[in-house]
Amino acid sequence: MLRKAARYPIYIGLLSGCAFPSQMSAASHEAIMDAIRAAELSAHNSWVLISAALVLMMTGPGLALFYGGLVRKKNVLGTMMHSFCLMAVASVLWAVIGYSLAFAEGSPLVGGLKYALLRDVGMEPNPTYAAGLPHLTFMAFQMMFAVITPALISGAFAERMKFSAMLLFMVLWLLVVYSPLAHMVWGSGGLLNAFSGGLIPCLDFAGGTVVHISSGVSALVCALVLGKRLGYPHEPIRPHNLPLSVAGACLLWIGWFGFNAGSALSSGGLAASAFVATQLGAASGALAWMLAEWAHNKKPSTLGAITGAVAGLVAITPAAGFVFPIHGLIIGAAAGLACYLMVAKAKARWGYDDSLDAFGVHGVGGTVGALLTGVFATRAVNAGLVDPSGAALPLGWIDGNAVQLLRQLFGVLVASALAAAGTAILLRLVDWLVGLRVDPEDEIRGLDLALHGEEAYSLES
Amino acid sequence: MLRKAARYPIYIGLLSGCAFPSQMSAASHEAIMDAIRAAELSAHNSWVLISAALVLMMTGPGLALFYGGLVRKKNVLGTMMHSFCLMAVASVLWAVIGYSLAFAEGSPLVGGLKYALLRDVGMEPNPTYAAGLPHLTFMAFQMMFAVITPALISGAFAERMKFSAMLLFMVLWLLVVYSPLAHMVWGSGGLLNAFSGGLIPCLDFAGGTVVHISSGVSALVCALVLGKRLGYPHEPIRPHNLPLSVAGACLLWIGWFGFNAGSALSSGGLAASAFVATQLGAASGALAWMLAEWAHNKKPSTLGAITGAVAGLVAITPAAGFVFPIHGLIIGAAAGLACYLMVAKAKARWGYDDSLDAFGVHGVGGTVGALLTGVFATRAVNAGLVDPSGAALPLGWIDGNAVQLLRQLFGVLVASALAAAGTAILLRLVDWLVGLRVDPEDEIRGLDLALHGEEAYSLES
Amino acid sequence: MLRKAARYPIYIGLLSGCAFPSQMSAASHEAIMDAIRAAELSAHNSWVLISAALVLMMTGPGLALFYGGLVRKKNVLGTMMHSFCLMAVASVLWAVIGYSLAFAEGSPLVGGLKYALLRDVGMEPNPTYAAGLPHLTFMAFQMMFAVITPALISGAFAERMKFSAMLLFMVLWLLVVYSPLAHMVWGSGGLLNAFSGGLIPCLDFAGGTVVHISSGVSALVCALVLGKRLGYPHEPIRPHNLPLSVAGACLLWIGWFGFNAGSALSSGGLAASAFVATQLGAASGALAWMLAEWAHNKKPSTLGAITGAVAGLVAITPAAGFVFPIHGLIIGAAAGLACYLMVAKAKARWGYDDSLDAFGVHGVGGTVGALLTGVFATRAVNAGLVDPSGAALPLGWIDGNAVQLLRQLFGVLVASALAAAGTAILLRLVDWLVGLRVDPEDEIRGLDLALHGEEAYSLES
Amino acid sequence: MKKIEAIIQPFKLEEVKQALAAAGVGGMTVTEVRGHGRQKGHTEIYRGREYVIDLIAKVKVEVVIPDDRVDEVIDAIASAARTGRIGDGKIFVTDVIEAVRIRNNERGQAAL
Amino acid sequence: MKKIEAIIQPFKLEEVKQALAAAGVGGMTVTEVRGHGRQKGHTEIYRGREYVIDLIAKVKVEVVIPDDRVDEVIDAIASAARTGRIGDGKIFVTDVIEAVRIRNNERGQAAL
Amino acid sequence: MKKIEAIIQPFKLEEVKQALAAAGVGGMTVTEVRGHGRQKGHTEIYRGREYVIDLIAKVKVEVVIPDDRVDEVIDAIASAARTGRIGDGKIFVTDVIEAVRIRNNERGQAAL
Ligand SMILES: Nc1ncnc2c1ncn2[C@@H]1O[C@H](COP(=O)(O)OP(=O)(O)O)[C@@H](O)[C@H]1O
Ligand SMILES: Nc1ncnc2c1ncn2[C@@H]1O[C@H](COP(=O)(O)OP(=O)(O)O)[C@@H](O)[C@H]1O
Ligand SMILES: Nc1ncnc2c1ncn2[C@@H]1O[C@H](COP(=O)(O)OP(=O)(O)O)[C@@H](O)[C@H]1O
Repeated sequence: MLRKAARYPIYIGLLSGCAFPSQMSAASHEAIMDAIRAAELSAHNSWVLISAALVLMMTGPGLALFYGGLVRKKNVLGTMMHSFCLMAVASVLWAVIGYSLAFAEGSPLVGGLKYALLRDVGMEPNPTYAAGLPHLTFMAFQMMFAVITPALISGAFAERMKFSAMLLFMVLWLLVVYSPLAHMVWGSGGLLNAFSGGLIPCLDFAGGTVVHISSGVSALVCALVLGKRLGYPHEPIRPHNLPLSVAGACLLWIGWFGFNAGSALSSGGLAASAFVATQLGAASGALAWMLAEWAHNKKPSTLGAITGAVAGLVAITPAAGFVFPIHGLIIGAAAGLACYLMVAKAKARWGYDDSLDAFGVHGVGGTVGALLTGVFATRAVNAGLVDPSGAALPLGWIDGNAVQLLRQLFGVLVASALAAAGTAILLRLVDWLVGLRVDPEDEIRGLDLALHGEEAYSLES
Repeated sequence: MLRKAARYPIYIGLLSGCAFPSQMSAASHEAIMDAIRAAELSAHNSWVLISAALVLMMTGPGLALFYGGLVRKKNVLGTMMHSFCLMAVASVLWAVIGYSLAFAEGSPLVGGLKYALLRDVGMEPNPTYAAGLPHLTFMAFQMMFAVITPALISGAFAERMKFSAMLLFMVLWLLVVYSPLAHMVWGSGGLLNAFSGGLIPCLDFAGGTVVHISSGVSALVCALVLGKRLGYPHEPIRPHNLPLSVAGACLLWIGWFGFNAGSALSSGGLAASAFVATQLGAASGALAWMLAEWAHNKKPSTLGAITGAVAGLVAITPAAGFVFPIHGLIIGAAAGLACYLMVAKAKARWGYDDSLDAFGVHGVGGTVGALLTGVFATRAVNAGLVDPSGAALPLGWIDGNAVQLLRQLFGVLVASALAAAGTAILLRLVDWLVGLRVDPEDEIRGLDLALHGEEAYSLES
Repeated sequence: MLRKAARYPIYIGLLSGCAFPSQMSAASHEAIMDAIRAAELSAHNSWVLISAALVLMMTGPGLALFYGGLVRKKNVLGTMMHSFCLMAVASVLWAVIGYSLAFAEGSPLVGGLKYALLRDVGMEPNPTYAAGLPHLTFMAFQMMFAVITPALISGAFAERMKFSAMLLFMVLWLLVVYSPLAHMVWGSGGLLNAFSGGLIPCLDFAGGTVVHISSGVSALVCALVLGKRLGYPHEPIRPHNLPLSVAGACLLWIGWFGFNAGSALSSGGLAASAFVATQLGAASGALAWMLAEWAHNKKPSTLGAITGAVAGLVAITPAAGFVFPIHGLIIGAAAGLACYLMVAKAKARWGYDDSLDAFGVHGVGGTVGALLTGVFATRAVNAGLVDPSGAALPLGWIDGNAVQLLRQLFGVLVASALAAAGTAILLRLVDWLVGLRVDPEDEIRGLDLALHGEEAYSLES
Repeated sequence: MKKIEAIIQPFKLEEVKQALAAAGVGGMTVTEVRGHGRQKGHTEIYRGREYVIDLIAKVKVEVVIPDDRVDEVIDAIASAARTGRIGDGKIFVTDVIEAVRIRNNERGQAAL
Repeated sequence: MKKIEAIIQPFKLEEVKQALAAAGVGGMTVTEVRGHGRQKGHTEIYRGREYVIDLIAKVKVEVVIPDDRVDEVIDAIASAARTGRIGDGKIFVTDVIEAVRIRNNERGQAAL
Repeated sequence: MKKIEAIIQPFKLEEVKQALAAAGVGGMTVTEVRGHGRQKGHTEIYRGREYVIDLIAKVKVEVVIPDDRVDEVIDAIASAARTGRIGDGKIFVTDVIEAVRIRNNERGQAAL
């Protein structure tokens, strides 16, 4: 504290430099403009910093509780460790190299090494990405996305993967799948970047493809490669602590405001619009799943309601800053239904063991969201895509740009293909290096004891 | 991301339009003022958006954990589902029609249909309500209030109400009780709106009447109409998981900063003042309850301390932006004591079964707060009420305006009457339509299994 | 709501006073500057208010869950009550007198009484401390530090201290140790205040000495004076609910962004830089502990990972706003290792019973952080320390100012000495007044029943 | 001495305790158990996957009593625990050879 | 009547239940217990402090059956629960003097 | 063989375990139970409502041993568990007809 002098580095000097002239000079006008820009930056920065914190909260405690409550008692710490360790590992990796691979200038497929070790990533804005924010803020916000995406995958192989294999796989996955994909969709000059002359311009406001499709599809591959848990599906494998999962789902919901409304990278009207769309997507996703379940099983379950909310949130993610908020109701409901059918009906038929339905919710919900973004995106909400004359271009089908739906589909396919291929190869590699699965005996004892030497609960008096 | 062009829709054009004239023209001055207003809006919006997220966090996970921990193990999911489903249902209802009924122009008793389906609710400010915020932000902030208010009621009928009846009742209650009351107190032209020429000008900064008295009184009616839980009061009905309740109470406390300081609808000094008043109200409420219990029972309980904090928070709600923060100590302590006496002494004598003391805490605390607002409100803190000449009018008794106390009482009575009558009628209706209470057998098995087909914990190894 | 007129108390009048002159007058220029300052203030205030809320969230639910999960089932409520009651007690004490003793003008050792009962602490900035924030906001932010610091200590005497003794001790400790130390380091004219002409200028960005060394050293004294828990160390005393502790650690992590980045007292680039340093400190602390443990015990534990993250956060606290964010990796890793060695190796040898390792983590981590701040602090990040000509002075060793390391050591020693002596004397006093430890019988039954008359869990069906 | 072991519905515990107190039985030990007999169990569905939960929560009440009180105590428990529906539970009786009060080493019936 | 009390590994419960059902045993009571015999336990380390956890989670299955079915039921349980490794558990048999079905007061073997 | 069933105070479990180990008893099974005897229970107050909690947390220790070790084992447990105050608990002894080691089907005393 008492860093007074450091607090307003930009404008205080400028302001105090003006000698209150009776005629405002050009210099003074510039000084005023700089002061305003500094105020504006502080306002946006306040929102994006808290948004970054919210996105980290999604992983821990959000996802850690959500996933932790869904596994059996003997695996709860092993499961929470996936999320927690990724908070540590992905952050370090992102600062060291990941951010650079995603956002430094490079090819249409991957970034460069310019920002490795946060070189040149400082308090000044990076005009390429977020001209109104400190570069460090943009980097930090993106860091939190690089944390949660692999953590989402971990739901697929919960209760059976080696800890060492998990760590190694995730480090490789972030380098080989995530950073390139983030570059393609959001990086300057990226293949799919609608706002930067990408070959196939896709709309992805906050990470439908980069985060959810990539994690969902990778999750499916993990589930297939690792195989089923012992005893699945004939033995009862029930959630051990649903109240924790409800708490986790709520924190995911709250944190998602940072994810989506924070992706406006500013705190004006666009953030507000994305915020409301997010809320309505979550709400209608929860209701859709609950009602579907009520109709099918006679009982609306708590697990269904919270899963539906997450499905709705996933689907609204790519759309949040492009669509009228009220359309969040449609997008959320569609995702709630589609994910319900996948998780509760199709999965059972196909028989793979995606422990916590990372594919069923993030893969399917992300795809629904990406496609419906192509339908509902409108320049009335986001006039960010302009022609050379500066006029806003139409975005989605309701804007008269039906072809966008195809582009969105293409984006889904590229992301899926990269995620599937990358995951499959990396899993083979990791299997060869350290082995993917724990011993059957360890699986029976539970990961908490076998891998971490701990028990989650010691409730005896 | 990369929605650069969309990010500063208002001011960037304006700023770059100025050609740095040596003499500042009127147009350029206007441009500067617009730029400043945009910066100011972004600053406020950042605060109110995060406040909205905090208020939602009060319901989930806050209230879900607080209430969920207090019931028996067999009802924890059924109880958490009340809060969680209201996050979904009330949000959708609010966007579809509720917001309009509360805030669109209408009569002194209820709003109109203008804003149904969020028509005309966009990124531009609505000058009537929050000239410095996107209209969507104001709507979203209010949405979170419409979520938590019915969720608070659910404490009264926990462990025995049908899920279908709960949903139906809450939808009707939001339309028939909540939206009209919000309109009367906060809506333009509302009957009790001190700032908009209401017939009986009441002071309610953040929802003492609209949220707490309405939910508290409705809760009492619910408890009376539904009757006692089987076995109450002779069988032990203890909280099943107090650590969850402590966590929930803490999250309520944190979220309440959004509730109260966010109600400044701006991030200047008034928000700071309301923030501190909130903290001191919570703190002294907790201490008052704890000390009263310590004196009476020889032991200060955890449940008492957290309940006292909530009581203090409830009471400071209507006062937060009108009183000197230090007076929060008096208001919180008064509420802590009054609620303690009601919950621990009077209730036992009267014998109704308000499962989680929604009336004892929110009804009583809200009334204490509404009245003490009439005592302590002062224009030295909030100069928002002005006479035609623009001079600030005195607010409460300490300002020399003793009659305000009577007006506050009137507000309490109107809110109570509307809540009581509305709830009583709606419960009869819902009872007739789907029945209010679960079968005794289901009540014995517990709502989790009977209504939702789940068990909260499956802790066997 | 509808406190429109009150919302922009400062600038609206000013702006509307300008008659759009074709030549901008000095008055008009001033009006513009005031308007910009108001916008800037709102932006910073938005960030510091939410930061204050985040810091409170660290204590509850953060620390309450973290500590609560680590004790035995019979003591969980007693442990959570420490944190929760300090949220209440320290807040009231701070408003009544503590803030004044720390921040009102006084001697180099302690402040005065000017701000007692929040007199003169209002919406206007206090130019001495945070010229860009409402004085109430600065006070509130500092209040949350006064809440968490004693709560951290409580980990040392968990499971055996009387509740009354705890309360009495903490009230005295805040007055005798905390407020004076805060004054010395951050108060105007304080002995160690680098930015205010302190005799021995120390660098402590967000509370390495004031919060962590003071609480850590006091914790050690508490552990020594109170003696070991019955049965320690030969009986198994295991954490009863590690998932709660993981959730608590995550909330500590998230809240720490408010602690460190909020300590910029503004929302510009410095906040962003401190934010990223915090994240990297936490991440590398977690990894360092985990890897050390993996190497020593063959298994990386969940408890180790979360403890390491906290150690990293502690160490980055004094450094956050002075060092390049990437150096957070080094500082966090050093703390993770040092704390691991203390807690897992040295402590067992020395045999004191610091129940939850408040000293091992906060005392050791705080010392590591304070010293490394002397190494890595650089004016390239924080140019707040200036010579009379206004040129930024070098800060740490890498800036060419190696002597700072000695000053930091001196700061550590002063803080340690004050904490140790103050705690030792106060504990004797409290022991004499009410007795420090519960009866052995009560210790065996557990504090929850013995002191609070409650049981945490009642999980029987 | 005999040990009466009654497996009852959890919500009947309060009534059984009162019946035992009324019958003057001073000591008892209660354990949370799960069981099934004629009672079918129920179905739980988690994300579409159905689990038949056939072990249902029950409470086991154990009382050790002098031989001559067996019938009386069985009757007290049974009538307090009875609802007449499947799931009411069972009572088993076994022989106890010796009883010791740890506090003072009293033996036999005096220890009960 | 006899009571068969089997202490088994928790993950074998499902198989034992099926074996009992196959053997036509209608009722059973299951309790979470902890125990040790030949099995050593394991070490847990919390912040450097080692705890030897020698009581390991087990499940106790109790079935009361007519005298003539004892061997058959023991075999059913034992073969379902066996892995051949230390920790598989034990079976104990005791005498039951009387059984009562609470629902309708049936007694003896008819109550099983 | 005999089964010794001791209901003790939870915080005495560690000492009883050590006493049994010292007495060379190799196997034991432990269950969390609640009970009351002479011990009164305590009052808990939740928001002004008083509940008398008369079932107090105890631990049940079961060991099956050869007939000739009964007295010795009772003594070992009783002296380890004794504080001399109400609530110390009880020990009950019953007959065990047969014991089986599931792992290798050993029977009788050899299985203990
Ligand atoms: N043969 C048995 N052996 C052990 N426990 C039994 C046996 N039969 C029933 N039980 C226990 O008694 C409980 C109630 O039995 P149930 O068959 O449901 O009662 P009822 O036959 O009166 O309807 C079961 O849940 C189980 O715990
Ligand atoms: N003498 C005994 N008395 C009571 N329970 C026993 C005894 N011996 C073993 N047990 C129970 O049986 C379980 C399995 O015993 P263990 O010795 O591990 O099996 P095994 O000898 O087949 O390897 C133990 O955990 C304990 O609960
Ligand atoms: N007659 C009994 N039948 C079954 N269990 C009993 C009986 N008497 C006591 N117990 C068990 O023993 C425990 C200790 O008994 P208690 O009467 O408190 O001991 P003491 O008589 O030595 O003070 C009780 O909590 C209960 O679990």
